[in-house]
Amino acid sequence: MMTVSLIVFLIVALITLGSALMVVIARNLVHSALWLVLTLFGVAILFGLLQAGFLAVVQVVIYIGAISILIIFAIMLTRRIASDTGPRFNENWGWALGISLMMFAALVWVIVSWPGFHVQAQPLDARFEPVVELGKALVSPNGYVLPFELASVLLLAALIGAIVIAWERKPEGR
Amino acid sequence: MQTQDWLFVGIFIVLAPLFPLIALLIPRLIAPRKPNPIKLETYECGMETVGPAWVQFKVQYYIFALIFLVFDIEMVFLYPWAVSLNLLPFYAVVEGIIFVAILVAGLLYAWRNGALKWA
Amino acid sequence: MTDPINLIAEWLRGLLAGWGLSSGLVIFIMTLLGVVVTAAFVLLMDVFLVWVERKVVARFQDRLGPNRLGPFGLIQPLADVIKLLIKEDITPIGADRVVYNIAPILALATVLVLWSVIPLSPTVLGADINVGVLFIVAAGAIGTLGIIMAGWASNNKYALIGAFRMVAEIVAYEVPMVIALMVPVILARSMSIGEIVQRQTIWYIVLAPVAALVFLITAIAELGRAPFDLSEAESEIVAGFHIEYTGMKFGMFYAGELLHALTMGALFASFFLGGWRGPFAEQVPILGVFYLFLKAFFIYWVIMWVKYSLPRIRIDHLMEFSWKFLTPLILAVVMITALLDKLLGEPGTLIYTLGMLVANLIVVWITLTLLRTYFRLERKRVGEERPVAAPDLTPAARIERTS
Amino acid sequence: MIPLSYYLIFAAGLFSIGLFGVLARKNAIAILIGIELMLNAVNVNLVAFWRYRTPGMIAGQVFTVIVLAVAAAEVAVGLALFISIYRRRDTIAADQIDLMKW
Repeated sequence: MMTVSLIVFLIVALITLGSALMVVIARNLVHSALWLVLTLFGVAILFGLLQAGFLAVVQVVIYIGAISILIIFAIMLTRRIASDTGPRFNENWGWALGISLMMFAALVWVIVSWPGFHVQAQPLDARFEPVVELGKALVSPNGYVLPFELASVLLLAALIGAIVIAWERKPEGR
Repeated sequence: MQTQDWLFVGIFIVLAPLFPLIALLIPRLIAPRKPNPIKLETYECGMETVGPAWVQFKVQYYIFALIFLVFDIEMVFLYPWAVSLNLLPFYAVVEGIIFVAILVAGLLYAWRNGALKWA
Repeated sequence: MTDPINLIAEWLRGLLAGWGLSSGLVIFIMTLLGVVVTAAFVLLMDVFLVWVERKVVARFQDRLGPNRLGPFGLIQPLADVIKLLIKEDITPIGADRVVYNIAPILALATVLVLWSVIPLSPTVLGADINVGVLFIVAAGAIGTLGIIMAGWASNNKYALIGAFRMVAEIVAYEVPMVIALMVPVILARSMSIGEIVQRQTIWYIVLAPVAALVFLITAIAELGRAPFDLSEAESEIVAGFHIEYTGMKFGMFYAGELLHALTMGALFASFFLGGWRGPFAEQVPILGVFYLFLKAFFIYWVIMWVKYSLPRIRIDHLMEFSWKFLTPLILAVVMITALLDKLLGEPGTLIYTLGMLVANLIVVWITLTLLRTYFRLERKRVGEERPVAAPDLTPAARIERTS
Repeated sequence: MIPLSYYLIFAAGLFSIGLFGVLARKNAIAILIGIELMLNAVNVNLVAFWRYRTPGMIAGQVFTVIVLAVAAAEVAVGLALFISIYRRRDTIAADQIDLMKW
């Protein structure tokens, strides 16, 4: 049972990283977005493996169902530059590659030298209901009620802002 | 019990694409295959295809997807709220109503600005 | 004896354990078998649906429908399948081959996956995950993506426009649908569909008729069936996003649509009509499956009834109906339900039931009054005399005057 | 079971790939996609730490949900900006949007 979950993890992680790489190097932007969907799905499966079922499902609903569709719509609206011509990288891509690799090496070094490296997961308490707990935490005054309401304000600001920016008002309103 | 349920769902997700895949592979073996350039043209009611398929879309599509995204996120916050509602005191309902009211203000803004009108 | 499915499952479990397999492996094999049996059953049902659809539409249109092959034309769908299988498969020029081929698979698979969380009977195996409701939404999200992929990869204007329209429609109706599903979640205090069915001693359609109606409307819109069939408005964009698909690939979209309709029926039954609940269902679990499918087919029939009776709605009306009517309405209903749930105490009591029902009726009445006022004003506005851009003289008279 | 470090290394990899996308891609939408990858890597870390270090508390999941909301808001406004820029300047290549340089 233990090795099975390890094998599943390795397969999913490799596919996810591979498709993340494809996201970055794909020439066609629509392909890039579709690879992004696969990456996000892989991350959702990892959430499932971490026994955060709610977050796994939410990841699919929000990222694949809404954000990637938004991205694809935006690509379609700005079609000319999404075509296959021209270089996809800017002239500094060598530097970028170096910085990213250094970043990765540094992160791995930090993780490896950290004493909690081989921590194993404790089994979850059977009575622990993440969704119920989440609901309680989001509205209780000594929990996260402020972030909860602020998220609403943030979304409102994003909605109004995006409409103001993207929407050309027609003269004959409403 | 929960783990076994997730196992069921996981196997289902892996197997579900296999059934249509098999159904699509059978025609490869038995269906005829005689392509010619006219047959492979994209279909445009019998006319010759004009221009690229990538026509210009209006920004309305983006606006609707945007409002959808905002309400989708709202749902992520409200579903846990709905599940644990009976365990919480009365103020939780009020907080939920405030949360929704703020978002409805956004919807009203879009409405007043004509962003909801498909024209 | 009353529960044959679990009897067989127990027997198999014993047999496998007898062969000396480890308990983990036995669980895995049993789950795998469960999945295969469920999926095969659903797919078989899908083939049967082709016959149902054709027969019922024929009856609505005063025809006979398939009646040649087998009794009542029951073997007709098999002939259809064979026809689809031996048709030539065409991939148009300029199509993105990989994406083009993945799209039909997604179309059917995402619908099939929904059946993993629908409780078929009190005991039949299946998954009862604690986020069932959201799982349905998630599967729908991936299905939407399949539509975009089909439209984009076909390299066809109509396909792309059809896909975009369809996605805009799904996106618009997903919002009220997701919010409507919040009502059963509040009533049942759980997101697992099994739990929601379990708690329905009184069907939720009594407690939440408005939410049920909104769910039905949005479900039809989500399916893209008439009167919401913008994506394949024949007179405008030929066939919509699957215009370039032939043979079995088209068959996948078709089968996906039919199965989706039945699935929506099963979901509606589970959320609002008590799922597998019915007389003696708890004593004889196999009856539960029967009740569930009875209810699911009833809703499926309602969906067909709507489809073959109503004309197509214009796209601007359709969008405004969702954003300006359904979404505010259902948000109000959810908030009222939450409020009343807190005020009325424990569910199951007479006061609770009556309170919910009366509240819903009041909401309906207020909505109707508002609509009536709005349309009265609108009629007045349209009926008013408006400035007409007509010349005060006819051209002939003008020439006469100038000359 | 899987040790915590596997998840952390996976997240580091995802983060670095996203970073490369942000730094190297020309198209503004591709840059935004790169940012999405980075945010996802952060989310993987948050959930992994929740599961392995504080499984009895809910804070990790709350933070993940908030990150989700912020990511959505960022994408919404970002893409709106690109659409607006595209309408005015007919390009969204990041190295050509340089009016602010002077």
